[in-house]
Amino acid sequence: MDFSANHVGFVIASYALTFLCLAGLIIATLGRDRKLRAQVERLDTQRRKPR
Amino acid sequence: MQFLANPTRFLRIANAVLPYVWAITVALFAVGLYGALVTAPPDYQQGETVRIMYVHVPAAWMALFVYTVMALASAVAAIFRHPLADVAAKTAAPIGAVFCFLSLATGSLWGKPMWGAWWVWDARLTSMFVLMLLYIGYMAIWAAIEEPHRAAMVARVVALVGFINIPIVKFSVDWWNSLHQPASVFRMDGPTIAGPMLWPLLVMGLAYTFLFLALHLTAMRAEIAARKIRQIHIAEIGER
Amino acid sequence: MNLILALIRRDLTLTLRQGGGVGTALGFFLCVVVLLPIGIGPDQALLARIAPGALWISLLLSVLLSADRIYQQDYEDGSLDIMTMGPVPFEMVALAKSVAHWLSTSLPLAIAAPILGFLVNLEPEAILPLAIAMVVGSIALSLIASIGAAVTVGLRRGGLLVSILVLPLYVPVLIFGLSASQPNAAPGLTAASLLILGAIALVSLVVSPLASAAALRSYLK
Amino acid sequence: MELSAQDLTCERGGRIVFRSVSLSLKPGQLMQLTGPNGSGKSSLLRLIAGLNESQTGSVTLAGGSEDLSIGQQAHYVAHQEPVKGALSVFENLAFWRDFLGGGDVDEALEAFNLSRLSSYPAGLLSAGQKRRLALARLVLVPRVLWLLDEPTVGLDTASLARLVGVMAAQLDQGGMIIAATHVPLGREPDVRLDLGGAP
Repeated sequence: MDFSANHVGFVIASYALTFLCLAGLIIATLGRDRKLRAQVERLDTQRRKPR
Repeated sequence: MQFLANPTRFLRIANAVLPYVWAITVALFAVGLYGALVTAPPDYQQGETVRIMYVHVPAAWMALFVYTVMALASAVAAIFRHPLADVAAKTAAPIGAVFCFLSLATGSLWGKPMWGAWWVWDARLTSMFVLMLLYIGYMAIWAAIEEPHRAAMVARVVALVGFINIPIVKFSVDWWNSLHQPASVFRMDGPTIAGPMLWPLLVMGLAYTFLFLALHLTAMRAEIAARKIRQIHIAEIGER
Repeated sequence: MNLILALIRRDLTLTLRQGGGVGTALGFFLCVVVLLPIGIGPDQALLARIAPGALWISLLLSVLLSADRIYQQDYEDGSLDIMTMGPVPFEMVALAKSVAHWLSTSLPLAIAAPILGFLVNLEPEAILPLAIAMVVGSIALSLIASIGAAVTVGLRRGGLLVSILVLPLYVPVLIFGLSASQPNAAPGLTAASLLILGAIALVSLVVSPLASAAALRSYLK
Repeated sequence: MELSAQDLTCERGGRIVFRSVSLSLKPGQLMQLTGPNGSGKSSLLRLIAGLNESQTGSVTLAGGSEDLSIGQQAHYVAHQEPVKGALSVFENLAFWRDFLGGGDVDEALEAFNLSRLSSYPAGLLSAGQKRRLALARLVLVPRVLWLLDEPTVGLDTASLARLVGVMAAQLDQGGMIIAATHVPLGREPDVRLDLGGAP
């Protein structure tokens, strides 16, 4: 990849934007998954122990 | 189809498979990016900007692929009354929408050096734009209807109707485009490509597909947990 | 005063939590924007010429069609009845709900529209004047939409009727909004149109609560 | 302090619902409003609450505060439940506290045994629970006059007992209640008004 070619800024921008969007999506998905499963864990243990 | 029906079996499989899927995704991306940025030669016409193709084309493929997955899941949900299929369709939509947005954004970034404008109503970009609206409509239906069961039934119809319309929109936009613009000299996926330029594209396509698989399984796991929480809340409220 | 803030805050949380309020208005706006080049053709020069007008009309329609959300829900579940029995005149309730609709729908759109202008090839230097004019205009748009929503709140299929009632009132907003967003018009023209647009907004700030409250009371009878 | 109305007439959709109705209610008194469906019970309550106007006669709250209308000194609980599903039980009442001016949400929730549900989205509540949430508004903001339209609908025995208790407290503190209902309210009404007879 020759970084001095013209319009190379657009290539970098495309890859940067792709990285940002995909990273954001991964973090959001994993975050929601961890949060909700932890909540289910907490609710299950809460309900199983005798009130 | 009954095999995947109950969530617990699905969760067991998902938990087992996910680490490997993530590993494959990372490996594919490494190879793909290396191929796209290093080994692939610059295009004699467009120079380095052709490398945008390696993030644009897979995103476009995935935008269409994910909507197909949503339509299939909705069909399965409608025919076999599969609650898990609805979950699959609902969780796939945001991921598909991000791929669709990426294909539009990278398409625009690719178009600027080529056409001098950030956005041109080229046939491919216009169809992709309409697909984006289909995604927004589908997600809006889920957001608008509170009760999950009714929302699921309505969303199935929206996904299937949307899916039937994709080829119709594609055909009419291509016809409309040829009406207004002479066949655009510039083809979005580059002149017929082969060899060192082609394999990185296929690898990147695979990488995107595995990324979708990993994200989709994770998102479904989260949605199953969310629904379980809602049930627990309803049960707790019902007790008094 | 904190009663008004409480009402605005509640309406905003309701819009955000329920049905992605801003998302649907933005989705509608994008739909209108995509129809234009398909109808008119993708010719860049032509699109550039009509861009400000097209964006204004898209904004106007988006605000109009999200208007029935202002009172519909509170009318159906009886909240409006109780709101007439609050310590503050009912006109203030109507004003608070219009402000909530403005903040949740019209303002975000008025800011997003110029940014999305590149879809219809809006020249970069036209973005700022258009944004300023749209923000001022959106106040009038929301307040007038509130009248339309109040007048049709009890009707079964009020949607179409609200358009016929409200669109004529939008004509002055569109005319002065457009002339306020021309970047290279005669120097005095843009400023003057912006002032008149502001005046329209102020007039509707007074008229809208009165008219909306009166219309709503008649439906509560 | 006395609520009095003379010669009220209510017309709805061209039909005379009731004519020349008069009533008077003193602090600490419970009025029971009865009559067949469509005899204008709701219309009368809405008329007193200021939502409706009478063609003839007038309604006055002698001794009430001068600058507030009757509606601003009254609670009106109708068939619909002004409960927003997307907000939590607590948020629903907190809004009414801010809007109607003050009051303790937890105490109101406790009065109708809803404290345990305070953080749940109201959309998950059953009809009976939503009913209790609507009634909790009575305890939340103290107002002299209560206008209740079929308050016992959807309540189980435990909740009914709570409602009767809350009403008794209101009457003991010199409040006035008009209840349109056929269900006994735990005490003999001081005043009865039957709209059945009206043409």
